[in-house]
Amino acid sequence: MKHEIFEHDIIIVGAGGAGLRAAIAAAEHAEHLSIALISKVYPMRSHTVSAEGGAAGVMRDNDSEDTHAKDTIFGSDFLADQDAVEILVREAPGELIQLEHWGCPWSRDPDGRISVRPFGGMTVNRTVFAADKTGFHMLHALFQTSLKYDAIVRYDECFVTSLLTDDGRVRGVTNLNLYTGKVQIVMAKSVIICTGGGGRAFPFTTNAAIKTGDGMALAYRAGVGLKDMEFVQYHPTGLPGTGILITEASRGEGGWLINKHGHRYLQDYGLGPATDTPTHRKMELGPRDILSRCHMQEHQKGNTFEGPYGHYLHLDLRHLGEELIDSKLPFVRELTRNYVGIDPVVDPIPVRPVVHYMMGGIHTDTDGKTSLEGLYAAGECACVSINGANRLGSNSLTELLVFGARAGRSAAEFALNQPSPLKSPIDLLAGDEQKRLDDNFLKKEGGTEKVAGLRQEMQIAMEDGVGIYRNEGDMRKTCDTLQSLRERFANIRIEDDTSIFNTERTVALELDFTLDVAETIANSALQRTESRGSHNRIDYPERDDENYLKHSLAFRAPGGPPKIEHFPVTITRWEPEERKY
Amino acid sequence: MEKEMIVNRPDNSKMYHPHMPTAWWFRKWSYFLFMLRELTSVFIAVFLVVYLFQIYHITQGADAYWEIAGQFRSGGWIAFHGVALIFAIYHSLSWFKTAAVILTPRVGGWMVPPWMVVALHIAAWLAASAAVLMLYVLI
Amino acid sequence: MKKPISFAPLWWGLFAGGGMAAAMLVPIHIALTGLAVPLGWLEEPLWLYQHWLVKVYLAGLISLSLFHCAHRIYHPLFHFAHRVYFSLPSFALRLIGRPVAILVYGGAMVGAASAIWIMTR
Amino acid sequence: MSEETITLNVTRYRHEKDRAPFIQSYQVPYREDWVVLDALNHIKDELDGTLSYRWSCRMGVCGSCGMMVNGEPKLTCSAFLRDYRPGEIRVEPLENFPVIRDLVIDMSGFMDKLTSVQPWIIREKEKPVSEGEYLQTPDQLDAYQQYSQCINCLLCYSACPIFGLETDFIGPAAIALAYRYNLDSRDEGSHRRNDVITDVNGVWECTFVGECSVVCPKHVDPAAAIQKLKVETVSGMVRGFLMPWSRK
Repeated sequence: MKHEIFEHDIIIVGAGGAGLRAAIAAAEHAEHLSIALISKVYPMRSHTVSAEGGAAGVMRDNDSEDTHAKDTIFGSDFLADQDAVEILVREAPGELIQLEHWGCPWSRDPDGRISVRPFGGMTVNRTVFAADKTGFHMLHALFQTSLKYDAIVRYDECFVTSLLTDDGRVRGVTNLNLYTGKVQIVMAKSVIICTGGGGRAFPFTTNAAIKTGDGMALAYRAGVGLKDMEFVQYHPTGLPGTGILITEASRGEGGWLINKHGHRYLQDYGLGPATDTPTHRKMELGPRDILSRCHMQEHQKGNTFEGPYGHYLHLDLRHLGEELIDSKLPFVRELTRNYVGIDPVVDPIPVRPVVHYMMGGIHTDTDGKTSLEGLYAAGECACVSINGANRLGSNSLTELLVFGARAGRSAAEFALNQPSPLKSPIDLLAGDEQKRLDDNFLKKEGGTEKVAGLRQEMQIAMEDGVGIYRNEGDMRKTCDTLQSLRERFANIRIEDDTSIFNTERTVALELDFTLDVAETIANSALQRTESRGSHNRIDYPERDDENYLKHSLAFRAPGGPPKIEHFPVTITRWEPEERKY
Repeated sequence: MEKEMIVNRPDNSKMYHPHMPTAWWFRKWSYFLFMLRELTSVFIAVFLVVYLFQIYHITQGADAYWEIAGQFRSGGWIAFHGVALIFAIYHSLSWFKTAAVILTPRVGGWMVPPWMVVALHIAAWLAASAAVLMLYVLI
Repeated sequence: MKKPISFAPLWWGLFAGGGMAAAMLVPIHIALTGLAVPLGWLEEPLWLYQHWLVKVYLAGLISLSLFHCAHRIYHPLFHFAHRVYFSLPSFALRLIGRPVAILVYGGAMVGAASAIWIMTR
Repeated sequence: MSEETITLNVTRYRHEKDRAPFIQSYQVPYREDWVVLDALNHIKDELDGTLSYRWSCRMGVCGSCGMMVNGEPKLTCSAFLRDYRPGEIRVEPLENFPVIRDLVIDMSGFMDKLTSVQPWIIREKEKPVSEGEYLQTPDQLDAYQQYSQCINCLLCYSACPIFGLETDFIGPAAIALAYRYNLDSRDEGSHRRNDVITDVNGVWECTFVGECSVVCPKHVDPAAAIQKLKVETVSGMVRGFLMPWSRK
């Protein structure tokens, strides 16, 4: 069977914020580069669209790069690489202004300057925003801007199933064209992975259905290490049941968290005093990891409400008034009206912590480069790392801009200096991949395992073992469960034998990827015998800088759980100290 | 020639291509109202041609007018004008509603709400109609 | 390459102007000329029609309104009816569209011209 | 708890198997807080894995899950079962589009139209990033903000009979987006965009049925954008005729 083979200079897998930013950066870096932008969904469906609060950057005279860096490093519980953070804070303002030049409708001050708002864990107002649809506006501005570059060629609704490697370097990708069900080969001199995180490994998450960790698994299978995977951020204010995100900006604008006794409980956990107006890094503006833990402790004390979807607390915006809510938080009002049937102007919003973000990801340097020659990564799927053990809200949108652009430029530079890839054995590879997809993921009526059932078991195991609080016993159990799910996965049942837009097949392929990611999370967590940032162990409640001021790196080991290695954190100017707010 | 920016497209021959059903404007009340709105123009056009015919005779002199005036007293013409009037009023109301979509005046920083734009149009309409009526009644 | 001049804005401008004129004034004229006068409630003020201001007013109202009607008959009614009832492919629609457009807008032009001719005699 | 159910009648079409679309019925559990998308996910996970449809964010912002629900274009992630009870629910692919499979429509034509209206900031001269942002007051932002809320869900195309009859019509969302950039105080490219949207297949095709604005889940008003563009074009033409020297 003949397979289509395409050739470009650069392939970008994933067309969300990071992918689009990388594509534009590559297109601007050098003329005549051909850039393939491959995504399993249309670009404007990417999950960047759901980000609400804003993007951090030093925009005002009362702020400084050092303060932004310090806040970020402090928030990361000193696990962030400080050279990467310095690059982030230095390049952030330029990127935010660049996006403004590309039409992003940032909210404005009366004098016409870009507005800034307070955000959790930050000492100064430095979060740039577009009402509370920041991600939506950023994604659409990036996508629409990308349309003007002829060099950017799109493969919409194509599912990348594997990286093609040869001779220690990446050669391209295999692509499942959803419209035909056929495998295509796309070859390039460099590949950038920008596929986002994998929150769908967990049952309650703000993440969209598409966030199944595909890109992380692609790199992992190609032998690249996944860094700091044990650090999974819970966002303290998701809607119970659906997990829909209620932005941190609602607290930045002055919202209160209250328990069932009407008490602003955060003051009981050293985050006080409880002032009426928001104070930086205090109370509701504490970092996400700490706020999520406070919620769980309130639950243990019996201070939470009980609902059909478990315990919840109240986020109270009523005192902010209708006018402020409509101008600064219109999406919060829209979401709560539609999905909970309450109006935040008159009712408190029920919230609980839900999985939101993966600090870990594909191990890259500050240019987005991985250990595999020609392979780059940026955005949530990558780990530079600027987030360390806990990400500060509004740093991720900035990260995807800064490091998306850097990865785009360095992948372009790399591609310029490479000869055209050889394609002789490639058609054979395509045949092999088609056979694998058809044999394992098409019409498997002999199989007995339901994909949805396995997925649910995985999600429950993850919540049980590597949730907000962790301990050795539960984590071991989760690791074992994941191992057995991996075995059972070989026996999945797929009824659909058609090739056009067969989503039963893609759903199974996604779970295949997510299982890999889940395994790295659980196994990385198991080996880190300390508590740091979002990784909180009941059996090791203290931070252990002596042994664990280190990144973990998970490598694939055939037939068994991942192999975990460690290497030191880069420290430039900020010596670790106790993290207290 | 512009470069193709999308590589993969679904195959036209492998898709199902639906057709608008003949009676699509019966499928939704809003579509039906739309078709009624467009139909008003037929009645208005016929009236205008008839009126022009009458005016032609009036300008030929009163005798010429009286010669043709009688036939408009027939039941058929009365019925037509009755229906035409209903359609014309529907045209006016729907037109003012659409005008409120296009005309969004601002007074200072305040946007005049659409219902007020419609109300102003209706007021103007009544005034204009009254003025024409005056010509018939008073003069 | 210079694009051929499009008349679409012209037709639409006349349509919109005529639509407003018709909305404001046609109902009362139907009510008076079509109903009140034939029913004997009022009389046609014949001598008024000799006044130049009235002539200008009527010529303007009738011609503009006719363009409005032409546009509405051409676009939706013709457009939809033909496409739907005879299932014509769009190239055929374009082909017959032109003569029909000439017929409809031409009709409006003839109407407008006769209105002006009648009023200026 | 007695297991209450609700019937979903879903359009199925697989090119390899079916000559034409047909309706398949599914019984799904009824839950007070379920949306149509939850019911579809229940079908896919528990009853019939072969059903295909697009979805992602399930919070009304990614724009993937537009379908016809009881004949109305809806985002299925915000169409609650409780609003259709006790009747049955008919779920069909968005109208006026070719169907790739089941509930998945072909939107590549829309993507071409979107590109054709040049939805990006066009400047005579770009300001370097080092010189900072373009100032834009809240009022200037307000002028176009409403038109920037489009999530490209295509409900408006599905509601537009003109697009159904004339598939080349650039259509509501793309024109509204072009208008959004025209209104942006930072932009200088409206003449380039207007060349496209006031040409054949542009605004003149629209006869103002107005349904696009009615069905928009984000309260964009594409119908207004199109009519205003018509008025602007006509007044621009009149101006050019009366004052030829003002023409570019």
